[in-house]
Order: sequence, then C-alpha cells, then structure tokens
Amino acid sequence: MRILEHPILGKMPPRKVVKIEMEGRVLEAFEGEPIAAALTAHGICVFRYTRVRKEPRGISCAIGQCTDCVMVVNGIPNTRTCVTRVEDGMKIQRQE
Amino acid sequence: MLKEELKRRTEVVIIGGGIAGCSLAYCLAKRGITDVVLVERKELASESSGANFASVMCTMIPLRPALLPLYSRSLDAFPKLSEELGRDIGYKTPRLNALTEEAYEAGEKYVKQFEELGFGNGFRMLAKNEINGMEPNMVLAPHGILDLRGGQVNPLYYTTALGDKARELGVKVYENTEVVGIRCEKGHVRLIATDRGEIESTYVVNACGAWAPRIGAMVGLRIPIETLKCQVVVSEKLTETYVHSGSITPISYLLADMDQSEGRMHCFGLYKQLKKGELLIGITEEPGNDKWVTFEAMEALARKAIKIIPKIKDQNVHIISSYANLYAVTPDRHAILGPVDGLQGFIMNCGYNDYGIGTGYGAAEFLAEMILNDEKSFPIEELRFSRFSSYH
Amino acid sequence: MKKLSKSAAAKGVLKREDLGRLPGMPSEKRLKKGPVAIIECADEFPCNPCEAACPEQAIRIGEDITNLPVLDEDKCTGCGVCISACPGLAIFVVDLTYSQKEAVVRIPHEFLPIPGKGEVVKCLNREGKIITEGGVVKVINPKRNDRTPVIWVAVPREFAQDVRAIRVSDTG
Amino acid sequence: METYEFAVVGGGPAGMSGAIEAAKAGVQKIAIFDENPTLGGQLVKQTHKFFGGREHRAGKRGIDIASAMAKECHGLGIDVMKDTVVWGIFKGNTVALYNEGKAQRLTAKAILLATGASENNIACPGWTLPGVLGAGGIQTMMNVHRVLPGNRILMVGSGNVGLIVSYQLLQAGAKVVAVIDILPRIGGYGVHASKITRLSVPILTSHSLKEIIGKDRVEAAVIIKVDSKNKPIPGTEQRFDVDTVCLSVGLSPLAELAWMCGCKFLYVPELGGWMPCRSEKMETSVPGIYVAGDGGGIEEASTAMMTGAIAGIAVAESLGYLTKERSEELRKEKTKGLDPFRCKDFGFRRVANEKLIENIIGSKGVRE
Repeated sequence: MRILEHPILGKMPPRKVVKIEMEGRVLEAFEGEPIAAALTAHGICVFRYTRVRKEPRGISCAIGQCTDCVMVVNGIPNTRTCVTRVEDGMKIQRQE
Repeated sequence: MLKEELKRRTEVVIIGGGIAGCSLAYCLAKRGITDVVLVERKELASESSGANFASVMCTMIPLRPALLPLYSRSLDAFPKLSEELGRDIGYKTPRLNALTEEAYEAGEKYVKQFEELGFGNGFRMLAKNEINGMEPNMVLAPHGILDLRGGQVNPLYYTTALGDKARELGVKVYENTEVVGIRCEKGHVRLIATDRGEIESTYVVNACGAWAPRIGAMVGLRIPIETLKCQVVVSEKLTETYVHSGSITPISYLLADMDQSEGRMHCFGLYKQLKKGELLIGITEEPGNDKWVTFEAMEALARKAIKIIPKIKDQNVHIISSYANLYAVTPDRHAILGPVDGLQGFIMNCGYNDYGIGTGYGAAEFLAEMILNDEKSFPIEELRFSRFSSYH
Repeated sequence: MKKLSKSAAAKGVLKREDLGRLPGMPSEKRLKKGPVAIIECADEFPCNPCEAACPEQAIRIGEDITNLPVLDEDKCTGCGVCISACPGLAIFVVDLTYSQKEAVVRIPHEFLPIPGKGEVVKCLNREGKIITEGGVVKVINPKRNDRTPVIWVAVPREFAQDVRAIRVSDTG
Repeated sequence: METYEFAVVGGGPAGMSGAIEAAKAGVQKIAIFDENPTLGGQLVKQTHKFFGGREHRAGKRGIDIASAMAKECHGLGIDVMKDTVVWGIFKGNTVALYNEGKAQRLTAKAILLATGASENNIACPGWTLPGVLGAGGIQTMMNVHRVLPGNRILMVGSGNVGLIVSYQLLQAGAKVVAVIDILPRIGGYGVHASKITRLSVPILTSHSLKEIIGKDRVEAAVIIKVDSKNKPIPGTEQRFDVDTVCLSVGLSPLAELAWMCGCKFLYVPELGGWMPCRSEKMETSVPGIYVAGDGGGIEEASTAMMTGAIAGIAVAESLGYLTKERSEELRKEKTKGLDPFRCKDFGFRRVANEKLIENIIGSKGVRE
C-alpha cells in the first residue's frame, strides 16, 4: 500500500511512472524507487524461495545488509532488490 | 568459560590443530592409540588449513616421487572419509589441467611418469577440445590432463571433522592453548609447557605448519621453513554451475606460467566451485608472513578470472570475501616428516608447502603406523629432517 | 522525584496519582485560575527544547539537561508554545475556566485527518480508552509547530486531567 | 591514485559531523562515501523530533537534521560520493571503492569509519517468513519509500526504536496490535510509550514471541507470558492475527572495515558486541583510522553526532589545522554534549566507553 498522504511527510510528490515486469505481470512503479518498494506496493511479499528447503523469503532489513530480498533482475541473480532502483522495462523473477 | 583441566601425562602430544595435526590425531585414535593430546594455539583449522585453495592434489612441478605414497594413501581414503567421520568433507572430483598445444608433449611425459609410478588409472590425457565439453563456461587451452581422483574438499569441514572425530574417540583436544616450551632430557623429549600447564609425553609431534620453526627452536632445531603468502577470492553463492570439475587449472603449472606478475607477486589461475555454490578464485603467491589481503592480489585474480570464465562478468558475479594464508615452504619443496636423529620422541609433521590438504592424511597414516609399531624409522627417507644435515 | 506508580515504572504510562509527583505539574489552585501547562515528563533523559521554547521562562531544566522540567506556575500563561516544542509530545495545556461545565485540553496531534473547528471527536485517556466525546474549539498549526498541530478540545470538566488523545475517525 | 586529506566512510550523523568539523577547521580535501543515494544515514527515516540540547539539534525532526547537515557539507565544499560502497581498506590507508560498476582506489591521510549498525533478529518458528521485518526496515519502507509493508503489526521490543516505529506506523495508517517485550519493564522512554498507549496500543511486558504462523507470509503470531526468569509459562499463549511482525531487538555495529584495518577490538556487550578500542579522540589502535557513531558502539543519533565531531576535530589537529590547545578546547565542548547521554540510567555507556579507551593505551595497530 502506498502512503499517499502523511501527517509529517505530506503529500507524495508526483513522480514519473515506469513499467516493470514481474514474472510476466506488468506493474507500474515510480522511477528511482527500489524494486522492493514497487513490489510491496503491489502486495507482493515473497521475493524468493530458498534453494534447499524452498522456504519463502521477503524483505527484512530494507537497507541492503541482510540479502534476504535478492531476486533475479534482468537475468542477474542475487540482486538486492531493496537497494536496486527500478528502470523502465526491468524484468524481475523470483529466485530459487 | 571454564577450561577443562589439562591431562598431565600422555603418550603422544601433537602440537598444531591444522590438517597435519588433526589427521594424525584421528589416524592414531583409529588405531586404538587414544592416549593422545592435541594442543592448538587458536582453534582447529584457524590458520592455513581452514582457509586455503582446498585442493586435492599432489605437487605438480616438478613431479616429486617421494610424495606420491602420501598422496596415494590420501586418495584411497577420501571417498570413504565423509562416511567414516560422519560429516560431509566436500570431496569432489576430478581435477583438470588445461594444456596448450606447446605443452602437450610435456603433459604426456608427465602422465607417463605417473603411470610408471603406479598411478596409471588415475591420470589420462584428454582428446583435443574434450576439455571444452567438460567445462563449457570456461575459456581453456584445447588439451588437458584429467586427474580422476584429484579435485577438492572443503578444508575447514575436513580438518575440523578429523579433529572432532579424534576427540570423540578419546583424544584430548586443547584449543586456545599455546606451547611455550619443550623440555628434553638425555636426548629424549620429556614434556611440553603450555600457557595452561605442563604435559609429560613420550612423543611430541611438530605439526605447526608455518610456525613449525618456532617449535623447532624450542628443542634447538633450525627448521628451514619459510612462508609464502597466498591469496584467494570468493564469490557469492551462485545458483548455476560455472565450474563442473572439482578443480581446474586453466594453464597448467607444467608451464610454470606466471603471468600477471606484479612485482614479487605471481597470479596463477585456479578455479573451483564449492558445493554450496561459491566460486573459489585463486591464487596469488608472494613472499610474506602476514595474512592481510591486498587490493593488488584481488584485482589480479579478478582480471584473470573474467578472462577464463567470462560469465563472471556477464552475470555480474560479486566477490564477497577474500583471504590470505601462509604456505610453509621448504627449500626442496618436500614435506618434513618422521623422527629426528638425536632427539628421541620428537616427530616432524610439517613443511607441506601447498599440498597439505591433499597429502596430510596419507602422511598421518604413515606416522601413526610408525608410532604404533614403536619403530624409530620412517619409511620415506627422502622426507626426513636429516636431509638438512647442516641445520642441527 | 518521588517514586512513580508500578504501571508508570513498567510501562511508562502515568497514572493520575503520578501527576502530583511531577515537577511539571501545576497546583489545583493554579489550574482553577486559567490555562496552564501540564508537563507529563517523568524520564530523566537529556532533553530541553521546552525550556528554550517558553517565552516566559516558566520552564526550567538547567545546566544538566537530564533534569526533569520544573514548571513555574506563576510565570506560565498557558500560551502553549511548549506543546509542539516537546519532542516527546508530553506537554498539554488544560484550561478549567473554559465554561461552567467544560474544560479545554490542548493536545498535540500528528495524525491525519486533522479535525476541523466544531467537529466532535472521541477522547481517549492515557491508557487509550475512549472516555468521552469532545468538541474541537480550535486547531493551531503554524509553521513554528513544525507539523505538530495542536487541537483544542472542549470536554466535560471532570475529564480534563484524563483526556490526552483524540480520535477523529475510527481509522485514525 | 587520488589522495584525500580526510576520507569519511558513511554519510550518517557521525560521518557528516566528522566531515563538517574537519572542514570548519580548515581540512582541505574531504570526501564522504555512502552507499545510499542520499546523505543522512538512518536519519532520513526519522520523522520524529529529536531529544537533546541545542548542540544535538534537539526539537528538530531527524529528516530535517539530515538535510540541514547535508546542506552544510555541500556548503563547506566536502566531496560527497553517493551510491559508493567502500568495500575495503588496505595497507597505507588505501580506500577501495565500488561505484557504478567500477572498482577504484584512493588514499587518505586520515579515515573515519562511521559505518553504522545493522539490526538484530530473534529466532522463533516462522521468523524467516515474508512479513517479518526489522523495525528499521519497516521505517525505511514507509518513511523513505512510502509504502506500507503491512496493515496489522505486532511489534517485538519496547526499546525506543520499537516504541517510535510503532508510533510512526500509526501515523502511516497501520494498526499496531501490541508491543511486546520479554523484560518486565519497557526498554525505551516513558514519553514514547505514552504516545502509543494513549492511542490504544497495548504494551505487554514479560511477553515473548513464541511462534509466527503463515504459509507464504505472516498470518498470525503467538506470544507467551514469561516468568521472572524469562521462562515461558505454558497456557498463557495469545494469538494475534497480523500480517507483519516487526522486530526491534537491538543493533549490532558494522565494524568490518575496522577489523580489516587490524584495529584492536574488545568485547563490550553494553555497546553491542565487539568494538574497536579507541582513544578519547576516537582514534583506533591503527594510526589515522578513526571510528564514530553506532559503528563504534551502539548509542544514539545524538551521540553519533558528538563522537563524529570529536573525530573530525582530532583529524584536523593531526593534520596540523588546529593547535593542540584549540583542539582540546573544541573536543571538551563536544564531550560535554556526550555526557547527558551517558549518565543516570545510561551511566553504563560511560563505563563501557571508558573501557574501550583504557584498553587502547599502550596498544599498537597490528598492521602498521
């Protein structure tokens, strides 16, 4: 859910909308925001499944420290989505 | 935490909790000799045995026949050790050596030598370009030698598994315990003094790798070991397989290729992918006795790696760590093993240069048998300390 | 300072009986005279913006900024500048003289929506229970408040020392 | 290789303060490196007003302190390299950087490590599920990126971070079902607790997280009461239907670079674990390497500003821009600003910091 109005931060300033593709689903995102924020705004919370036990993982620290939120971005695995900014046409997949 | 009380009297004291010490502790315990104490200044596998290039190999240039029995016995053990120790030691084969057209003949000669020494089924020359089919992600010279039983183990798991199993069988392992002196009487070793107290012992084994000269000095021996610093970088865990064989040398040591030299540093291409997915990218060698990593080494290794495995660059593979370790290098690049003339009970188990992981276990079997049979001799004469006659 | 109630010590939430022990509390006598600051600050941590903000020098902390704020009730005019200056949102102004039946409590309220004058809001006590309704008398939110609006709510006099928050809608 | 007089790793309150003080004293070539796209460190998500006195910029919101300090940095001509990771410090004060796909190196006469901290976790069944986030993580998502990762939240931990983030969650429109803490009393300040309690958020002390339930994300959380020895009391379980569990259970310093420099460390649990020893000027056992802020001991943003400033002053002195006397004078002023944060209930911080200073005396860097 996007926070459009905030008592301290005010109204969300207008931002340029770009399109990203999450496993075939086209999503709108704000230019410059991290991938993790865009996915969260669309209610996506499973970012990957662990290799051996196939457990779901999502965002944990949101500042690039924990690497729980890594995904395959434009074919490149292990991309930290909380600190990688969206670009128009970006292709994102869950990692296993 | 309260440390346990030291055992005051024992049959064998092993100084050093690396691959040499842990292998010997286990090989003794396995043979029923459990009145053994292993003392380690830090923790098991804290030095070179815990962080190295994880190679299962014998030395390659030039071929050193004296080491082959050690290698051979290690190779016999590796396939069974995971089960025996109850822990996966990460043994993975084979080991590949890529060869250029020019080196083909040298390679053939080399393999032949192995055959003559009874390793006939272990090595094979690859057909031209066969190697490229085996390693599709790598840019390699067209020829190659296949070492079927060589490859990799996880050195940290391997070393600690041996130490822990020895402990389980009754060996006392004292970590964070430093040896400060050794007392000898009438040509016999009698006891070791540690920072936690003294331990009397019939045998004292020097398994201290790069620090072996320090222990030697305590009994008046000058052990000719110098250190060589070796650096490795490690990638993030990769989901894909980049390197299929257990270990690969894109341009064999046979050529003594040392490109990318920066000053005194040599950069060899050596690659492997661990079971969990990390790429080990090695190695640089340079004189030195510290374990600080250097930018120069990381850069040289990375530059070489992306030439040999271009996918590293294409897939934006991240380097997540790097480490340095110290080889204990001897003047003739042979290990120093067995009893020492004139000092009863003092046993050498050191000087493994760059092949400790691959041969340490075999050496331990020889040494354990020697102690068990109470023989004062060691079967491999060329490896005895007495070859350095001028040193004692 | 005297010992606080068990609840205040464990959960940081003051009970009515704790108020009298605070050096930032005005006396009953002063309360009856008109608007005055109620400083519900019981933590000895480093903080002094209230002291700096008061135009009448009615709040004193001193050199050691971990001291509790002491209210000089004679100097305090009930102007309320300290309400939004307090980073802990622990200062309120109570005016018992608003009308015969009602008192006005001035409350810092950093939430959306901000109620309008005349709006009826739910009033909550320190434990978060709705105890009454109140009418918004005034909304103060100048730039100086730095996004901490102060809402003046008229409540029945008996609740003046309990109402410490408002709820504008069910979601707020 | 480019040479700086002063390289600052981390553009949070400590790093910026260090750079600002050094620049004010006349240090010429200063650079701040930060891996984030903006300066400010964790200040950029602190929407609340800060405590402290004037020297701590009290009464101002963290977000505004960040932009004011950033502006000051620019005004003083400090080079700010954003989106830049410092991944190593090698011999000879060589700083290795990574920026826009390129690795590069530079050297600096002095280096300040102001790298901050990372959040701790606690493990219980289900703790790895999507929807379990660090308090700082949630703050970043809602206050920086302006997305709310959940609507119904259980907060674990009643320190100031847990209490403040609960309040900020309410401001963002979320429902905080409860704040729990295993200890019998809250860890944070009473005023922060009051702010959320009066908005109907219950604070349950002596309660622990037993289990987090859910398939592909958090669906519920079970808490349990604990006795005076922190042992769970069977039968006291309570289930909350929540979509998010927020962990606010402390911080650990990011001290990797100090380790890599060969600094001497001491285990000081009061400050978050293994800490680089340092002089009262914040210089570590390796000459020319300074630490400040949470990376040198978990305290507060206000103390980070002070320790950063102390380091900056010391650097200016070591480079000859300040006389010993003037530097001492300035340092005393800043140290005074630290005192209120290290007394009374937080007196243990003073003791811990003194321990680190005592242990550096007579010790030399391993490397140089």
